[in-house]
This record gives sequence, structure tokens and C-alpha cells, in this order.
Amino acid sequence: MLTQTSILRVVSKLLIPPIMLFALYVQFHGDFGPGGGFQAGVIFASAFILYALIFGVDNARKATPAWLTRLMLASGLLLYAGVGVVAMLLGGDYLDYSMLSSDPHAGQHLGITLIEFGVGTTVAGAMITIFLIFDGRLRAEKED
Amino acid sequence: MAFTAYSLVRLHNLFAVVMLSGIYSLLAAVLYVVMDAVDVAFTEAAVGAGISTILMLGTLALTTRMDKENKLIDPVPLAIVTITGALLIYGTLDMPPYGDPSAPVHHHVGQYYIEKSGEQVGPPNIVTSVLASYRGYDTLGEVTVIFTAAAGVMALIGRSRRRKKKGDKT
Amino acid sequence: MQTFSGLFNYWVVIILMMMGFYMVISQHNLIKKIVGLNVFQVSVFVFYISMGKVKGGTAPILAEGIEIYSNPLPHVLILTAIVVGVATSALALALTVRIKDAFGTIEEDEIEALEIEDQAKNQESLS
Amino acid sequence: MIATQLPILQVILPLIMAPIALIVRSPRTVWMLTLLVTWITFCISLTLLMQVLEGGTIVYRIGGWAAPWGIEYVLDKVGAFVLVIVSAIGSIVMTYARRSVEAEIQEDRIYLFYTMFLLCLTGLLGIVITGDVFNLFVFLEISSLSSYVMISLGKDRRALTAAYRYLIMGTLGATFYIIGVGMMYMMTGTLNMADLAVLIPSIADSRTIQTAMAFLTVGVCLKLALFPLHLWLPNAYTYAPSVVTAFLAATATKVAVYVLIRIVFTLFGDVNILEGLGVQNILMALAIVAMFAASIMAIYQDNMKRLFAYSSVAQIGYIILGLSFASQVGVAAGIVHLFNHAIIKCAIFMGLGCIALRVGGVSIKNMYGLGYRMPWTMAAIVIGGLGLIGIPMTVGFVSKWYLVRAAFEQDMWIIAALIVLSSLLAIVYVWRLVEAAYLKSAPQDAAPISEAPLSMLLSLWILALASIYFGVDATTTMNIALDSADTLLNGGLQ
Repeated sequence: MLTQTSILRVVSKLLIPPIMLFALYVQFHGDFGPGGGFQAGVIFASAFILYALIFGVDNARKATPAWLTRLMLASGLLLYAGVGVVAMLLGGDYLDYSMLSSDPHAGQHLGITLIEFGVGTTVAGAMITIFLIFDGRLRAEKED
Repeated sequence: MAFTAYSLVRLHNLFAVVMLSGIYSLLAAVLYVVMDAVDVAFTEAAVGAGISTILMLGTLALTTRMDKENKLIDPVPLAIVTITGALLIYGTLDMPPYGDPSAPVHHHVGQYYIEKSGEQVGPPNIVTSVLASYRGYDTLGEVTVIFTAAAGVMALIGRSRRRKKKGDKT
Repeated sequence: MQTFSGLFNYWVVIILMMMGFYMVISQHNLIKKIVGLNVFQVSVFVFYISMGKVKGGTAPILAEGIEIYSNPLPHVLILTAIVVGVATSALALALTVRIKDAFGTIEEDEIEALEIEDQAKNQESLS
Repeated sequence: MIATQLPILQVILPLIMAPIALIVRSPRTVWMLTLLVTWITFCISLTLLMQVLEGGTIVYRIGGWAAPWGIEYVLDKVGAFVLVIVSAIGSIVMTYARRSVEAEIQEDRIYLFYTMFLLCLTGLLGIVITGDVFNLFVFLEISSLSSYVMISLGKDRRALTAAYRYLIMGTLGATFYIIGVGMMYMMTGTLNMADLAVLIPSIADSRTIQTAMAFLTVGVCLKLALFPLHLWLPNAYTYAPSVVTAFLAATATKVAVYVLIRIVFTLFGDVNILEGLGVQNILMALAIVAMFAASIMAIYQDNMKRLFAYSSVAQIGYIILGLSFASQVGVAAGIVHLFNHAIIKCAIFMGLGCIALRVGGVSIKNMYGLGYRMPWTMAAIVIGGLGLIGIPMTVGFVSKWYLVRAAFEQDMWIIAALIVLSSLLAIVYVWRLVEAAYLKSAPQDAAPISEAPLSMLLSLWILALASIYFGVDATTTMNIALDSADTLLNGGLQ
């Protein structure tokens, strides 16, 4: 795609790792400032999309094959729902994080971290999937 | 914002329309910050201005860039919209004024969250506490919606195996 | 006069909402309809957020020395609603792509004409 | 311990199975998993219904937070009854689905189809059981998004536009609903239904609440396809895959009616909104127009799926008419017709699905002579058709009988007469099918066809027999309906 321009390549190589780090920061800092799993997932996905735009979607596809994005998509939701089930098995109501640990506060914290991570995973998976599908469609059309 | 919205109705170049709708989202995000909703602003900027715009551009690339001439004023829809708008304005007449601290909305559930979430849940960001814990089930639903949309897009325009094989041969 | 200044905010939002709504029901282009839907929904979100604002309040993040916070609940609801909105548009756009493939156009009136043709063909093939 | 967790398990099981289906992918396995889940949810919902009938309303706090701070699940008699309807239809449709899906949907999309089906089921069950107005919106969107996708998987290209239109209308409806919720929230500060029902009466005169009511009603009526807002429905039902039509026709609109019941009788129950604001008259008028206009439209359709889609619009008219009487008998008639119509329509559309599988089309010309060529399928469809007309000994008769009684109770002779008159229209469109199937002979060159596969026939006949059983002995359903109507009219959730 835009592989010819070396400025773009260098700049984006420099940018992508910080963006991913920032995504992680947003993911785990949601307790204190604005942010959380959803925003983190979107930012993570946009780092991926940037990579795909600069280095070509083929390379990006190699990094995240279809089964991986599908797994991300499904596992995030399963993690979230699973946390609820675990809380239920531990004797609480569904999604009652206080049950996850002997100390309700720690339990709440653990629960929130886990489900936010689930949210992030599914959202990133969903965004990447949708992006790749739209792209795949574009190429299929070009080939015809 | 109103100007952006008006231009959206007028313009025929779909590319411009999509860009403007991104700008509209960004403006909304600015408004959210002004109204103290930092989390929402963050999301709106990332999603409304970012993801939706990319998706729309992708769709444009797959379809077409211009729409046909359209009558600007279509009496029937205009009438429906006017009635709906008038009803809404009628509804606002009994609303508490903007920013009023004594409005009922601030004294029931919202108040409770502000007072109790720190000790009951923990995180200083109340929005996170409410989103993930008090109304955690809504968020589970939200994740399910995203999941549905992604799987739905796969079902609608995902590559089918047959087509892939054809592509490999050529 | 006081009501006017207090409610003015809501009225602006309503006008925006109605512009989006009008776009959805009057436009014939499928993509413009989706954009209209977005405008409509975003305006509804602004409406929610503005009811959560408290004069003199700050963002609902607990901190020392701050007494007044804006109401966090509308923020939570709108976070959810934004996501739902995006999911809907993604799906709508995917549908539009398929429609373009199947009909070769994304103008509603042209599609309707093609649909009527389909109907006629069906009847012919049966009789 | 499990017994107390049933309300959440009901919704969570299909939700968890959906991502698993996405990973597993093998059509056969996914179908078996889905089948298993649907039958489990059906058993759970039956247990819940028993529990509610014995012990009264069940409340379940999600996350351990008490309402209104958290989200709670509330299950009263109406809710439990509708839950049983939805999950029963879900499990029967799944039993039927495998062959039909294989024939109508591309092979590599089948696992996605089942994923969507599970999500749709999750959404519908979640709507019924929730006690929170915003949570209802979220699950409404889950069920809607998945049904748009399922409809668009139909073979005909018009399925795409049908899905698109449904999407636009459905999203508008949901947005209207959200505006209404926002206004209610603004005036009360809560989103919990029980809490709202307590807080609303004191401010019922406020113009904001009245507007909120209007927006909620319009939004939901878009979803349930009440007459002038029904335009999305006929195409969506016609071009969707047969399984989807059977499932959605029996559940999606019914759940929307249930939401309307919740709004009118639970949220605004103490305000008596029906009589107060003229809503009653508007709903009644629209319902009657729907009964006639849609039945007449149905008569002129050549595509059988389309014919019965219009008939669905008409039948929704009957349900709304029942509710708009706002009397115990009327509301009970509405609720019982919800159940009856779900059975009938699901059976008819499943029958048409069998025909589509064997004959390849469901136009009136495809029906010629089918009464002799696919006798079992056709007989089941005709039993369903008789139910639509309201012949004695079928379920349709029970609901119409109570509707007419409700009309008499309030001395509305004209309406009673109109109910009977509109049934005559149903005779006309059902007769068209019967005539084609039994009195016309098949074209000479028609390829020989065999009866539908056993798994499909079996589920079809379970429903057909159910429609006779509940028509002959209506005491069970009617008692539940009367009971629920009683609780609805006298104070909502408690």
C-alpha cells in the first residue's frame, strides 16, 4: 500500500509500539482516569489498522490470521460471561465480584479488571475482524 | 453543529458527507467534555470520529461516491419530523433547567453512586464502578452487541471459502 | 425568561435530532440514511449527557476536596449506547455493500424499480 | 442452589453458547449444541413458570446489587408465560431447523447462522425477564441485530433490502424508545421498572412524562409492527430463510407486544394511562384498522409466505385490541392470543418451509395438488389456518371467544361484530390455500416429490397438535392469562 514512503514507514514504526502501550495503559488505568476496556480495544485495533495501512494488509493478516481474531472475538465475551459464572459457583449472584476474593474490595477490583480485559479483547477482535473483512471485500472486487 | 448537520442534508458528495459526519462526532465529543463526561468524550472520539468514519469510507470505496439529486424538501417526512420535534419541545417544557443541581435526576440513583461507590466498589472513577459493577450486566450486553455485529459482518460480507479458492487459482 | 435560558440547550439538541431523523426518512441514498441515523443517535446522546450535567460540578472521578460531581449514570448509559450505535452502523454498512453487489445501486428508488422487476419475473416463470 | 440461579441461567446459557459456536464451526456439532441449549432453556422456563405460579414473583439481583442501584431480573406471571412461549418455540424450531438450514443457507455460513440464532434467543429472553428499562434496550438491540443478519441470509436478493429496511425502522424504534427512557429518567432519576412505577404517578401530569409515554409507545409499536408502522414486516418475513420466518413470526413481535404490556400496565399502571390520554382509543382504532386492512392485503398475495406475513399484522391487531379493552377478560384474551398465535404461525411457516424444501417455492401455483402429494405437511398447515380463522376446537377460537366477551362486557357491540367480520376475511385467504392444495390438480409435468423429512414433520405436528389441544382444553392457558391480567391490572410487579 503505502510502503514506498520511507518517512511513513519510519514514523509509524516509531508510533505503533507507543500506541499499543497506550492501549494497555488505558485498559488498566480505567479505574482512576477516563478509559477502560472498550476504549483500549479501539485504540489497540487502530494501531493494528495503522500497521495494515502502512505495511500492507498481507503482512497484517500474517500477524493476525482469521482464526486468531475469531478467537479474540469469542474469548473476550466468554471471559466476561465466565467471570459471572465463577461468581455464581462461589455462591454469589451472577457477576457478583465480591465473591471472587475473601475481601469484597479486592474481589470487586479483580472482577472489574478481568471483565474490562474481556471487553478490550472482544472489541479489538471485533474491530480488526470488521476491518479485515471490508478490506478483503475490496480486493475481491479489484480482482474481478 | 447545527451547521454541520444542515450541510449533511444538503451535500451530494458522499465523501464529504462522511467526513462531515466525522466532524459532527468530534464536535459532540467536545460538547461531552464541556459537560464533564470525559469517558464518553473519549469513546465518541475514538468510535464516532475514528471507527465509523473508516467503515464508512470503506463502504464508499465498495459502492459509489455520489448520490442522485434529491428533492431537498419532501413534504411528508418534513411533516412527520415537525410533529415529532414539536412533541419533544412540548415535552421539554416541564423539564428542570439545564445544569440545575436540584433536578430529580441527581438525587436518586446518581447521588447514591457518587456517595457510595468509593467504599462499596473502590475505583475513584465512578463511571467505571457503575459501568463494570452496578450495571455490569448492561456492559455484558454491550459486549454481546459488538460480538453480534462482528459475527454479523462476517456472515454478510465475509469471504466464503468458495470464493477464496477461486482467488487462489487466478 | 429563565425557562428560556434553562431549556435552550435542550431545544438545540432537539433541532439536531430532528435533522438526523429527517435525513433518515427523506433521503433515498442508503449511506446517507445511515449517516442520518448516526446524527440522530449522537444528538440523543448529547441530550442524555446534558441532563447529567450539574452546574459547577466536575467529571465524576472521586478526588479530595471536590464536592459536586456531575451525574455519572447518564455517562454509563451513553457509553453503552454509543457502542450499540456503532455496531448497528457497521451492520448497516455491510448490508449496503451487499445491496450494491446484488442490485448495482444504492439509491432506494432504483432498487424499488428492480424489486418490482423481480416480482414480475417470478410470476412469469410460474405461469 | 441452582434453583435460585435459574432466572439468569435462562439468558446466560444461550449467550455463552454463541461464542462457543463461533469457535467450533462444524455445522453438525453447532446444531447439536444449539439444540441442547434451546431444550435446556425450555425446561428452565417451565420450571420458572411453576415457581412463579406457586410462589409469586421472582426477583433476582445481578451482581448482588439491590435495585434500583443495580439491575434486577423480575419474573411475574406474564413474564414467565411469555418466557415459556419464546423458549418453547425456540426449541421446536431448532429441532426442525437442520435440514431446512442446510438447504437454504450457504454451508460455510451455517455456524454463523446458529450463532445468530442463539444471540437472538438470548436477546428475546433477556427482554422478557429484565426489570430495568435500559437493560431492556440493550437486549432489544442484541435480538434486533441478530435478526437483521438472519433475515439477510435469505437466498433472494430482496432479503437484503428487506433486512436493510427492517434495520432502519428497528433502529428508529429503538432510538425513540431511548428518548422516552431518557425523559422518564430525567424526571424520576431511576431506570428500574418497579421504582419507576412507584415514582411516576406523582408526576404523571407533567408534560415530559406524557411525551415520554408517547415516544415509548411509538418506538415499541414500530417493533411490533402495529398497522401503519408495519411496512418492514411483509418483505422481511417473505424473503427470510424459512426457519427464521417461523422463529421471528412466533417470537419477535410477541416480545415487542410484551414490552408494550410492561409499559402500559407496569410503568404507567397506576396512572391508568389507557383511559387518561386517549391512548386506549387510538390503540383500539389502529388495531381494528390493522385487522381489516392487513387481512384484505393478505387476500391479494400470491406468495404464501407473504400472505401469512400480512395475516400476522392482522393478528397483532387482535392482540392489541384485547389489551386496549383494559379489562381483565380483554387483557387475558390478548395474552392468550399471544400464545395461540405464536403456535399457529410457527406451525404454518414451518409447514411452508417443508414445502420450500421439497417443491422449491411457496407461490400459490406451487401449492396445486399438494394436498395429495405432501398430505401430512398440508394437513398441518390447514389446521393452523383453521386456527387463524377461529373455528371451534382450535386455539384461535378460544382467543376470539374471549375477545368478543370482552367487547360485550363493555357494551361495544360494534367491535364484537367487527371481530367476527374480520374472521370472515381470514376464511377467504385460508380458503385460497385450501383450494389450491386440494381442489386443483398438480401440473402434469411436475416432478415427483416426497413428504418432508421426519425431523421436520415431527416438530410441525407437535405444534399442530398443540394448537388443537389448547383449543379443546384451554383451562391451563386461560387460567394463567386471566391470573396475569389480574396482576397486571392491579398493581404491576408486586
